Amino acid sequence: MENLENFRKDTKAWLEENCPPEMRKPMGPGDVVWGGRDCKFPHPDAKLWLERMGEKGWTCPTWPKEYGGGGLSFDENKILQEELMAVRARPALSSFGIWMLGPALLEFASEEQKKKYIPDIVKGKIRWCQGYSEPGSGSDLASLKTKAEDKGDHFLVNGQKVWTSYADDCDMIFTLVRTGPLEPKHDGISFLLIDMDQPGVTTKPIKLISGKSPFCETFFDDAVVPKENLISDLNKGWDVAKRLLQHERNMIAGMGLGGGSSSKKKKDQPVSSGMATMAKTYAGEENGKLADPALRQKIASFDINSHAFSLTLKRASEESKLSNSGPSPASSMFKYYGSESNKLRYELMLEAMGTKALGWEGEGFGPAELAITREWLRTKANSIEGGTSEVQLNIIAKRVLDLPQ
Amino acid sequence: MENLENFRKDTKAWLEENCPPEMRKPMGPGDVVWGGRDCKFPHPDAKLWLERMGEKGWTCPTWPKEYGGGGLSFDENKILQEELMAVRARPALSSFGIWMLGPALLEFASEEQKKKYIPDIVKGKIRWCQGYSEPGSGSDLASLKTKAEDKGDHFLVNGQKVWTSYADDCDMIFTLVRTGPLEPKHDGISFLLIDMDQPGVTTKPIKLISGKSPFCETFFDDAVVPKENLISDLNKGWDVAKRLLQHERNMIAGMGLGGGSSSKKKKDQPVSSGMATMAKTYAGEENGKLADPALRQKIASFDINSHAFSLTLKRASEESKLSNSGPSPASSMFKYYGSESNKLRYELMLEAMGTKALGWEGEGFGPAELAITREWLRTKANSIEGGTSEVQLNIIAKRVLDLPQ
Amino acid sequence: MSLILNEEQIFLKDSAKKFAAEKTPTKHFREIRDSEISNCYDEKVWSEMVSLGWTGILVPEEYGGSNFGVAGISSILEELGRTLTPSPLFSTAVVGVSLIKHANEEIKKEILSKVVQTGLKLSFAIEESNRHAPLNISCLAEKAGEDYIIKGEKSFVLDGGFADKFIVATRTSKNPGDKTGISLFIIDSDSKGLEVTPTKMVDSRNAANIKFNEVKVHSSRMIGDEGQGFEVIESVLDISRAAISAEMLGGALEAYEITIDYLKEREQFGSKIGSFQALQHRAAIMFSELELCKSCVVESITSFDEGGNDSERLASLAKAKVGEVFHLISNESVQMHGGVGVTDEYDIGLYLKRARVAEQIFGNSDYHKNRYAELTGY
Amino acid sequence: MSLILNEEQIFLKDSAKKFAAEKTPTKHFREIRDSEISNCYDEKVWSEMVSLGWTGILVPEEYGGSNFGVAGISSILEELGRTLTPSPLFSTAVVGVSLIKHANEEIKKEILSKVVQTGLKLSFAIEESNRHAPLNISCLAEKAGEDYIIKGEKSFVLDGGFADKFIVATRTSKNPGDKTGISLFIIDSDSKGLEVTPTKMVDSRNAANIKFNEVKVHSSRMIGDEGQGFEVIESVLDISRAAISAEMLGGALEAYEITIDYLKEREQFGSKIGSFQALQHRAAIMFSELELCKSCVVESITSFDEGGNDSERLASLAKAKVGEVFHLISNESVQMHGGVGVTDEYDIGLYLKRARVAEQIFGNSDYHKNRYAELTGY
Repeated sequence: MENLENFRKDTKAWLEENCPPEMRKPMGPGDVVWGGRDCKFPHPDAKLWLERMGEKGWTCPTWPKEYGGGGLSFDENKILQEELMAVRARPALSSFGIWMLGPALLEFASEEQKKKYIPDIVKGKIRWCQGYSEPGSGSDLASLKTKAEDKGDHFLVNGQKVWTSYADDCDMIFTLVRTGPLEPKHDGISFLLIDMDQPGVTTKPIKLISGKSPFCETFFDDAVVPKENLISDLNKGWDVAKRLLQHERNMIAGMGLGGGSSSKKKKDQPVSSGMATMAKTYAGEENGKLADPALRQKIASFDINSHAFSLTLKRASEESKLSNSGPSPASSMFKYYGSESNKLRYELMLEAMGTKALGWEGEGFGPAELAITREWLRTKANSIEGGTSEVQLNIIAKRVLDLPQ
Repeated sequence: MENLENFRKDTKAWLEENCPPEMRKPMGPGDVVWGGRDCKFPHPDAKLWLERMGEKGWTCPTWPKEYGGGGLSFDENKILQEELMAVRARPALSSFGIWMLGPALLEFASEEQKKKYIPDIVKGKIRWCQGYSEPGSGSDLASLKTKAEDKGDHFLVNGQKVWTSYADDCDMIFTLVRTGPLEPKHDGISFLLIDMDQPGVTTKPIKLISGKSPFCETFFDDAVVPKENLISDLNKGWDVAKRLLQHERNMIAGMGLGGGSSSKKKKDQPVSSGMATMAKTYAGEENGKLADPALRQKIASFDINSHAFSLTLKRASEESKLSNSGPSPASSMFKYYGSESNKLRYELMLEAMGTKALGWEGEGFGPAELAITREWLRTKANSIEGGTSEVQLNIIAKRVLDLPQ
Repeated sequence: MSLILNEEQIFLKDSAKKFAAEKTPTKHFREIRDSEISNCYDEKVWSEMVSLGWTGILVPEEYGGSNFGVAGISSILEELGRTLTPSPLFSTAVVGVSLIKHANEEIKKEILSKVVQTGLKLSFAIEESNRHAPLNISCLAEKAGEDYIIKGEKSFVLDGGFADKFIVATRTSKNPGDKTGISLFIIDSDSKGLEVTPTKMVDSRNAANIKFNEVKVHSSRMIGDEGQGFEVIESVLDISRAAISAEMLGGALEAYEITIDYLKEREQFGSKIGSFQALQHRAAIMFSELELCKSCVVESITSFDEGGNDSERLASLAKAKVGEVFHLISNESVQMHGGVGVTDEYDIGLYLKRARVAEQIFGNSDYHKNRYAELTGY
Repeated sequence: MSLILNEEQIFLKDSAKKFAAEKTPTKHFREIRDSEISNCYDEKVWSEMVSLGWTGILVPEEYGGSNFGVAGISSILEELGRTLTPSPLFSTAVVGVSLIKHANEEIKKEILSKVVQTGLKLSFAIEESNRHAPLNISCLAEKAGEDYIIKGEKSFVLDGGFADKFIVATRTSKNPGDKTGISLFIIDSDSKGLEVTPTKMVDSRNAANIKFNEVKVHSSRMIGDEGQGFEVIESVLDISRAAISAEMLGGALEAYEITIDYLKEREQFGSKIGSFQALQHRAAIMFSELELCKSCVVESITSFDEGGNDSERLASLAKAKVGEVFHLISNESVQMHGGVGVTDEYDIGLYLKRARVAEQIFGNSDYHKNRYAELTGY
């Protein structure tokens, strides 16, 4: 404990000295630092901040020091996060390398590969995107067809990926490719890192119903990939994929939590419901009650479920701490419920706002109103991306309920 | 048309003379005449009425005269029904023989069989029950196991049927039995008529969650059945069964129609909703509105759907008249929606009545209240009997939507 | 009430189906949407609709129309709804014409004949808040000699961005919420003081916000009697609700059929996804709900022409039911399409957008459930 | 608020689970139901509960109780709810004891010790209409010297048919609907003028209708101050709502588990019916909803013991949510059982019946949604 107190003191002091004033201001949407070879910094201080944090490995605080990580313990990291919060420091780096690839490399890559790739992730030198889904393989990811042909010292990759976020701005892509037979489909898949700075790789943005999106299609046309870019064994990529998908599911499940849930009652403070407050603005109130009784009932149902859901996430985390277990198949329930709940949240907002929620662009609507409309459309993808709701229900039935197949 | 007017005149006169006064009074629950060898008549006039109607064949007005039916045309029968209604005549006979077996015999039986069985159905001499389902075969009716062994001039039947209505009061049972192999399961089924007045046939009433019921289990233990009791060809009973099931489905679909639907607006009459009127009694009203806004909204939804559903039945019948087609696979939709709607009707009544709907028997509740509670429980079987809702949805998906299997 | 269309109505429906297939498939909607035309309708297509006589379907023969009735125009709208055909047909030929029919002889002669012959475009300015509330009218019309001076604002004015004439619901007496004291005026779109701000909706249609900066209108341009506008409004709204329900039914049917086709075609895990029982049951439920919608719509649209005395209630019933089902179908359709369902490339998302806008036109489902309950006496 | 039970609570839950398995499986419930005992509880089982100390769990140690808290007794009720154990435990040890705890020292000493030691049975007479309305009290208590004379009627008095003592909510001033003017009295079941009519409910439990024909009660038998009863009532009701939610959760979990087992075992069309995807998805949704219920219940029952300041809202949340889910599960369970599900022979229908009665105890789901919204300020 004494050590931890020292760590807190040191951290405080370091941040005081090294976190630039500009980096303590609230972030705008354009202020995210994604790293990469051609990294664009919104401000010179952002560059400084990334360099300093990267140097200490604090962009990835708990990763091993030998690969450039911070090497912090669980408790130390908790302190670091608290102190970062205390000075309202912006994240120095946002990166799919940190969120997705890094943990997979730490678990599955060779020593040489770890040395080569992880430090660059920590420092934000390379911007990564993920290439799993293909036009023909949505829920049935393992039916993927992008092919990597063995050409002696390299693979020749041909095929197409979809839903590759920010692919048009990325340096490298981590992909699942087929190196073996189509059947049994899980056995012929490999996990490959591909440099996108070559003529054989091209990207095309995907327009969504909500408008522009960070998603792209990525095409491989005789893309050349050195053999040493294979992670784990040949044809063993599905193990890596499963781990990554589970991780992704947990991330997305969290989305069901924001906004609409009624806040916890604080001593002597009135309780409130974000959704209801908003609804009152648009639908009016009578004697303190939301004027539209049908809408009021729906919001109460939503708030109750939303509260129950976040409570369940909390309970699951308390229980898993207690039993020291990793993510359970019940994470499918969180993915399912969280994304369905988020869709419902926006449907209710639309209902509350009436015609004010029907704008696309231009005059007549406030920016917040237009943003809600776009986000409403965006939420329709929540129950599809990272495994559809149907797939989650299948998983629950199979793995949790143990129903016959 | 002149003939029809004559027919109306004659019918009117005949009814005037032959329908006994007692038979023009409203019926109580014990007043149904089921016929049979030991037929119990609630009143001597009921016997007279059955004899007279049976003599004319008007218990089965459209069946051929040669088998004792009335031999009436579609239009003549319409007139007969109108005139029966006009004098408020009670049905002379209620019978599964009329509703189910008769039409099947007319379509599938031999000339000899028709002569033997149909006149007795018309006159109510034999009381029939149906024996399809077995404990092991619910939705999967064709997997039935009750076995009829060929013993030369007769079959020996062993096995068990469930859901045989009124079996303990019936004379004969029409059954599906296995006379061939278990696989392919549809090919080894025969349609057999079994006399229940023999030691090899016993029955046991089934108690439901709603209390006593007309349903029984019926056991066959070396029951003897003469060969001539086989209807249609050996192992061809499934064709008969399919026709009977379709018929049953249509009958049950109609149940979604009663009670709760709001009545049609008549000129200068206020419109009304039976459910809402009842709800007002129990939940109160404020300024003419049902006091509980959540309940009010639910009842409005129910009334709207209920109206739309009966309208759809009507539209389907208009359309089928137009195209001169028989019952379509869409009858599954009526069975599905009708039974689900009826369940919902009773759930809403329960909700409206609050604790008044929670009685089982004895003091503290009105007879109508107790009846609603029992009927609420009884409706739970609506979406199971005559093909579950799940089976109906399967049929719609397959036959109407033509989705891949 | 007939639940089956008559020959005339079937003919109109078939013509519209053919028209939509040839002239306005969803590609047509996309082209307009992605063009610089902010009006979201195509002049050429509009002219063709006019020359087919569609703008005159509710117009009595003496003014050059065919008087084919609400069921006629609604059947057309149902087919056009299938391909999301953008046009001022609903605003002009249903809402506008129905309003003008309550005006005096002179106005009818003038305006109805132009609607029939030249496709004069009408638009109804009624809403003032973010939800349908036909009684809550505070837009003021003050008498000044032979004129009225209109002050106030209107929003969600359908097709208001390019209308030739507006019919405006104003208050000439009493307070917002009162059934009397509402008067209707016809205003030219180039009137002085009229400030029209077109808005671009999520379904890429056009609606407008309108400001009346002391717009002067002659008292002869009033529809019906002063203060008696509400009765006209309610009867026109009911016709319009029935007609828009038909359009929504068309959209829902098309979205459903596109999805059923997709279920038959898309493979996952080595099978067509339409063979998965969970999707089959959801599809079968959609089928059932649509059957109910068809019945409600046909009953509602024929009730006006057959002089039924329950049209208000049937209109609310249809709008409530179809609104809910289009909502369900549009959500289910996108979900069943999976990833491609949320891309702009596929049509299915367009129905999702249209469903939500149409849902709000002249009262959403909850509004009409409430109204249905009121009209039924509870 | 802890979302995990502590060791003590887990111990109580485990004991109750064992008790229910050994002494009160559903067979026990059936035996009582089908016997001539109209009371619907078994004296011997009740004695055993008393000797296990369950009636004293909410009783402070000074009166012989264990003070193990709301979470403790609720955990027991959850397990007893699984086997539909009929007993006066809820009425006595939760509702009754919580009410008596607000009485004066003398009463507490007298009654609480008897509850703990001899299983004295208490029952709360509050409802007067067919739906929960704790403010609508018109049962009158008029002062007459040292006594009060009670006139009026009560209904749906849980376990009222065999209670030893009633706690009655009466009006001593003001009008029905007023928060003040309500007073609570303790009445012996053999009081003169007390007319108890037991009613037999659909779940085979006992409730009673009670008539007070000028029942005389001494003023010393009042709980708390005159006219201040409502605050006591609300706080006791919230504890009771949380506890009954736990019982309902137990019933829902058991019905769900019975059904999942049935899905794994029953064959149709040559496959286990649990392999049909449509049923799998519905089962997975039931699982998800039950996970949410578990969280609500544990939060609500621990909030009282941990001195949370949001207990009212959490109690309404739990009752609303669990009520809805038990409703869903009981319907789905019967349907998934098919034909046997509607026979009396199978247990599953018993849960359907219990679900509807429990739903109505101290406010159904809509009542609590409404209350939740009010407490949240909308």
